Amino acid sequence: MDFDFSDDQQSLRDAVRRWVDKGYTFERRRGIVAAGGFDRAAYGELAELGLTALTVPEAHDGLGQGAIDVMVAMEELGRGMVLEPLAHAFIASSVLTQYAPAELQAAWLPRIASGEALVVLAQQERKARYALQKCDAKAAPAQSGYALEATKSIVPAGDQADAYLVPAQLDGQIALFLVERSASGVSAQGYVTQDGSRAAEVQFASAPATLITQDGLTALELAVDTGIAALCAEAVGVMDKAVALTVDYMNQRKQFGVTIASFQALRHRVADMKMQLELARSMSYYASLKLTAPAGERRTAMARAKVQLGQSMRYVGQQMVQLHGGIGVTDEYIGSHYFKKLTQMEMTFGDTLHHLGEVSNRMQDTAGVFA
Amino acid sequence: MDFDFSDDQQSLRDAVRRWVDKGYTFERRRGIVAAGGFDRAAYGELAELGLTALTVPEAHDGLGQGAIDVMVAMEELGRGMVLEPLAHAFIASSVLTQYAPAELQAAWLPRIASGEALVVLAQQERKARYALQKCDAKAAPAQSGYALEATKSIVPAGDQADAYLVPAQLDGQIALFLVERSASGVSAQGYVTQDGSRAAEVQFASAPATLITQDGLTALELAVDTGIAALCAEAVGVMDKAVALTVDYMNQRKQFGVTIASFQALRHRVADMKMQLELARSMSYYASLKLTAPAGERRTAMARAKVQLGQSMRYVGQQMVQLHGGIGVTDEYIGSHYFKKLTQMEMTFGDTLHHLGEVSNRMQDTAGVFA
Amino acid sequence: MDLAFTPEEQSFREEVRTWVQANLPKDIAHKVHHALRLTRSDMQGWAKILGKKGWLAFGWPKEFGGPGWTAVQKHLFEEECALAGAPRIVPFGPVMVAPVIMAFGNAEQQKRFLPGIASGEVWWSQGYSEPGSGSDLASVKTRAERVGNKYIVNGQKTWTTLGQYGDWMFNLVRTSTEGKPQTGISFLLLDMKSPGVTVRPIKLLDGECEVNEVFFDNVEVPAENLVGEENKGWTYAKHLLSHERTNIADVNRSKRELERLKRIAKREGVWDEQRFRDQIALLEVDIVALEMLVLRVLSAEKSGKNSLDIAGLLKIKGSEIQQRYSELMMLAAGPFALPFIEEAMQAGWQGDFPGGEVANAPLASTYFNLRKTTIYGGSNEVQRNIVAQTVLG
Amino acid sequence: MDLAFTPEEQSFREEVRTWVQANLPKDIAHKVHHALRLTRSDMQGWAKILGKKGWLAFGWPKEFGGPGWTAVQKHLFEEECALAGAPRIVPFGPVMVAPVIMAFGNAEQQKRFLPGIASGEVWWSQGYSEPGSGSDLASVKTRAERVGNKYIVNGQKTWTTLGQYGDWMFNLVRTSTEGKPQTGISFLLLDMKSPGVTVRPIKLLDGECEVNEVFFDNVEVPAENLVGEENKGWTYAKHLLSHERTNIADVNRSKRELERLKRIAKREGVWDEQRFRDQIALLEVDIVALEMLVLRVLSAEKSGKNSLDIAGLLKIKGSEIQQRYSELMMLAAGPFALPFIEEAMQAGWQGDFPGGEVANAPLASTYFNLRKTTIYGGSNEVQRNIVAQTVLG
Repeated sequence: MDFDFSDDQQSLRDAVRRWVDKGYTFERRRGIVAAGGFDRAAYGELAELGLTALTVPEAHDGLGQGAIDVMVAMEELGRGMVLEPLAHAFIASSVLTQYAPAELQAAWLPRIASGEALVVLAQQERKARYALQKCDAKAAPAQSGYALEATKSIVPAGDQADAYLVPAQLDGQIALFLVERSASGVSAQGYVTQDGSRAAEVQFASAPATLITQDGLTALELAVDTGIAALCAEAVGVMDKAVALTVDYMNQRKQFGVTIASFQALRHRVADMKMQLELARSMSYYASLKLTAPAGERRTAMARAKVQLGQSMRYVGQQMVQLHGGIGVTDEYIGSHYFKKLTQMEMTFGDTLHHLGEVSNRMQDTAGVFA
Repeated sequence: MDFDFSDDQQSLRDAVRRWVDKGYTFERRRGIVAAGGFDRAAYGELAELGLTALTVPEAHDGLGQGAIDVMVAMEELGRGMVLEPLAHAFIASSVLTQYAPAELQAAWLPRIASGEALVVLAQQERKARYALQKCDAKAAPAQSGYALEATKSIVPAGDQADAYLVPAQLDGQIALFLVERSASGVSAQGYVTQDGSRAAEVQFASAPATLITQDGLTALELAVDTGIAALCAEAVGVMDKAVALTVDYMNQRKQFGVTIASFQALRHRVADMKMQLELARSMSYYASLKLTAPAGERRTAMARAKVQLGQSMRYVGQQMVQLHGGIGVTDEYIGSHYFKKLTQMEMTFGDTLHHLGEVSNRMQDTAGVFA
Repeated sequence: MDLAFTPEEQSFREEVRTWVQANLPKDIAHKVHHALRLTRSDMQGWAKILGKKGWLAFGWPKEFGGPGWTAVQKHLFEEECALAGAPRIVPFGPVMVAPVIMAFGNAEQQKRFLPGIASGEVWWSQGYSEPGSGSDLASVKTRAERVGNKYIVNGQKTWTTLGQYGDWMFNLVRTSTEGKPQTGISFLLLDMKSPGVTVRPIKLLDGECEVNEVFFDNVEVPAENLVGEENKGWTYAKHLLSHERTNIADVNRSKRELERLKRIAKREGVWDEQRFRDQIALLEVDIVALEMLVLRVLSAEKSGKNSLDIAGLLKIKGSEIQQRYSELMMLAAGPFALPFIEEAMQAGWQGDFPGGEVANAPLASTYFNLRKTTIYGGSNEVQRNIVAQTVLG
Repeated sequence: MDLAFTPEEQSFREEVRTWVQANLPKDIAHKVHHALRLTRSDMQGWAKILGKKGWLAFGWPKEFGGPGWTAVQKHLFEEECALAGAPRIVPFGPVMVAPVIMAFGNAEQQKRFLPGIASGEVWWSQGYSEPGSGSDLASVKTRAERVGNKYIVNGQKTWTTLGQYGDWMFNLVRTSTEGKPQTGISFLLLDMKSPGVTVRPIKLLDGECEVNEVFFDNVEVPAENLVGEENKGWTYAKHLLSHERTNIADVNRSKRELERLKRIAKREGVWDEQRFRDQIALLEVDIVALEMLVLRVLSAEKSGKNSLDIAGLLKIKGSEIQQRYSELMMLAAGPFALPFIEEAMQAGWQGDFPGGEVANAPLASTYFNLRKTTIYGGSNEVQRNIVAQTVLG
């Protein structure tokens, strides 16, 4: 039982933080949002930092690191509200490594590691909401491989990505496929989302698809759980910064002749924000540490983590705005962007009520970190 | 649309408040609790005040008043945490008036009005929790009337009452019966409950019973709704006093050289208590005003009211204790008794989650006071 | 005690309903019912329709050209407008400055300004808050220096709602720095087309420009535009704030939005999920409780028997409910509330909204926008201070 | 980073578990698992068993006869005791006064007092709070006047937990009224059998007498019972309070009670009701999050690399969780939590409990009793002040 970071992890954190502070300023970010919410150059810089390679096996030109390294990196990206969907590199790497045939791994993992290929999970369907087992997409055997009929929504950087991981029905069960964006029959319509990042509606009309695994639901669950752990870490970074901004503002803003940090009712609100932040950080550790547990235990852990994170994100985000007063609802002020980011994250990979249902359904007689 | 009280109602309020302040002091109440939680003499005094006769029709020696008069009386009794279950007089009077055959009305209503007969609802069964339609009690035709087999729990003043209103299965549906405590086969085991009032387990072994109505579930719903409206009003009285006690204490107790009423974090808590009190008072009015509405509308209104009251009672009770600190958890201090009273009331006639379920199941497209 | 409105009140409601149905433009109601963005001409158009009928000044006494309605009539009028999908009446003219002019302005000012307010022709803005002066209004710094028969105004106002459309503006300005901060404030009416006035819209987190900064650089204001006495403006300001709180609970609008929430929940498939539905049920209880609270206040005003000093409670609960319904709407749509497509929040957009349901387009923006409700009009923290003061002393 | 305990830590846990299973009297564990009332001999009996093993002083360093365990070992020991149903160790001796005597007492005092504490033979009470001095400890008024080689003590302490069983008592007393309130306080050890000591049990809202008032009427205390220097007691008091917060989160006990809550929910038929079950699920998340927070503190203590100054958070969240599980237990039983039958809270009662389930007897009393947890040990309001201070300055 040890929650210290290794020296390497500390170096990783320092490197990412430096890049965020100097290389991904709020001004640059604002420019990226205005230009559509995704910047391939910035994604390239993440690759240069080694982040896209972090969890790719060394055999495929990756760094072969684990969930804690991901956590460290995502926390720091969260502090800067980095828009580029790095989490999907971890998702693709873990799914391909664990489920894809060797030749598919060899074809894609090195390119994911180098940042050359951005592969994203394209899973959301209109009727599914947060249920992974609801899937209308259909695959059928075709000349070489499979042909896919599907409409997937809110696909991160969906019109910028190079390929998609796509769940679809095959022989009465969900299988998982890889589809290239450049393939015939693929069309993507991009837009900006509430937090300023990019997403797209992606249509697959008889699109040629490569089978990753017929055990698609299991792979999809791993994909989403990898995403949840990364999101939890990212959220901790976002909240850490949100609390710091609030503290700074309260110690500077004066009303009635004193700083608003002197009002006890507001001070207690800040204490509660700190509580939510530290509970969230604890559950982010928990999520990353449980990512390698057996599937059932892992799924329970992710649901618990997302319930805590969801509550924390909502409280911290709303209170940050409230404690700032008018300035907190302006576009000009950075704080409102942290609030929007937290709002969107609560609704990503299943919201709080969804995961509460998961926890509720999965409850056992005993419970605790080790149960 | 008018929420003013009539002069008669104001006089009623004054009379009951006078009696509570002078005739039902905390010391007297403490004595009644120690002696078992019910005092027939005190019940007689309620009768002398005309309260037991309040809703009994004039034709049966009652005062023929309505729900608002009941509300006024119950608010005042709540302020003094009066233990004697007056609400059951209103329950019995409304059920008998609306459902009982004429001769049964003539036999019981005058005695209820005079306070001579205490008739209580004996409805709770072990497996039913708050569901009115769950009923294992059984009735069968007997020589004169019916014979009843039942075990009813937590019957208010159950070993002191003169008769019970008892739901039981008859011919595949719930019917409602009147059973006298002195009848053969009736045995009651009394005890004190958490709020200091008296209750009993009542066994009916082939007990002779008089049929009130075969439409027992409908009558039972009216009984419980009458109880809910009375309870809401009583709770407003309890909370009104609880807030006043807290305010007094905070303006007197000093810590760090100042009264604790000067701490902003605590002041905001008091503002929230006041909020809960006024929302509760509003919904108590609503409950009493809707008691004569058609059954469906009435049931929805009572569920809504109980959800608000339940939330308010919990918040006001818990905060009262917390804002008092140590003294708030002592038996000696009156405040802790208000807290216990509020706790028990939340679990009477269905708790907050139960009624939330009712509201949830009954939702329509539009909602509001008049919908 | 009686829950029902009187027959007179009910027929009044019928009259309003019939008239609103006949006169509220359908396209405007459509925008309101779908939380689409309203233009200046939507808002002013409806104001002028009301003005023509004499109902824009619905809260005014007869002597000043208002209908002289009772508190209940005003409530019923506002409820019918809200449920029909009428835009909120922009309050700065008819609801805020007009009562001050009636109470403290001279006959000349009343004659000059009130007709334009009542007709909806003249758009008024509010000049209260300043960058350093939000909850602490008495600390206003914008200076007005008397030079001859003019005031020379320098300084800055902010959070001026819809100020980009303003013709006139009422301002709290500092005319003296002696004594307590409250004593040196004056109440000045200012033509926004005067030289030296600059309006800079502030983009809010939902992408809209709903508020503004207004800068004054040696703006000349004729002394005849001073309301009441110099340095007594604080008194008038408080009078205004007490009027600002009329209908602050906004329960009628919340009732309408609860209906919309239920439609969204059905469309998005969460109406039948107990876990989500319970959240709606809790909100429904909140709204009914708030409505009862509002009705109690109306009844007290009507009879004059009991005074109910609970404006703070109405503000707190009303704003929390607004935030909650917008949050639940967004959560109901979930992923499909995430695309931010500005054009999709305009009426008549013909594009493909992700998932195919364009009605989801404004949900997140509305949620973001309504965070303001616990901040403006006296933040909920200030309201709790006030409530605590009345309870604890 | 690693979630697993080391093999050494795991075998330590096994050792503790085996020993506790073999040595914890079954009747005592039964009472704890069912929240039945514990007698003095239950509590002291278990203390003496631990004392014999050398584990009552489980937090002490080896030099004073403790086992010299690491923070993780202490945690594991407490977890195993809690899960097995051991009574809470009464902390006033081994956890509170002993560290003060070790740090600030002289060799004579250490030799005289520590063995009786470690063995469980001597029952200690706490004399901190006074009627006018709860959250504001520095305002203590109980006077100790030095007369020759004695102190004459006059005054009153209150909220003295289990003081009715006390042999000795440690006290904050005022030995000077000069300077700041903090500077005139001394730390005095007092034999409760001294003439002039009166203990009056205070009945609490759940009907039990768990705390006491203690009155001092010219009580003579030998000067040798002064710990450290006169007027420096405030420093020692703060040292003690920092120890009081060890295990303040009480998460092990909450894990045990969560299991009990689930059993109650199943028995009462609400386990399969989604609406109720969700409440348990929320609590389960809270408990896991709190446990992770505790483990983070342990890890930081272990490595010494990161200090985690979050005692206040542990106290706030831990106490809120205790209140919540007891509330849910009571709500699960609903009507059948309402009978107040004192005898039914004693082990071995043979009467008929309403509804037939005697395990419901203590549920409401426990809920009432645990309201204290957000008040004592530094109220949660004081804790929030402290947390805010560390965050905001």
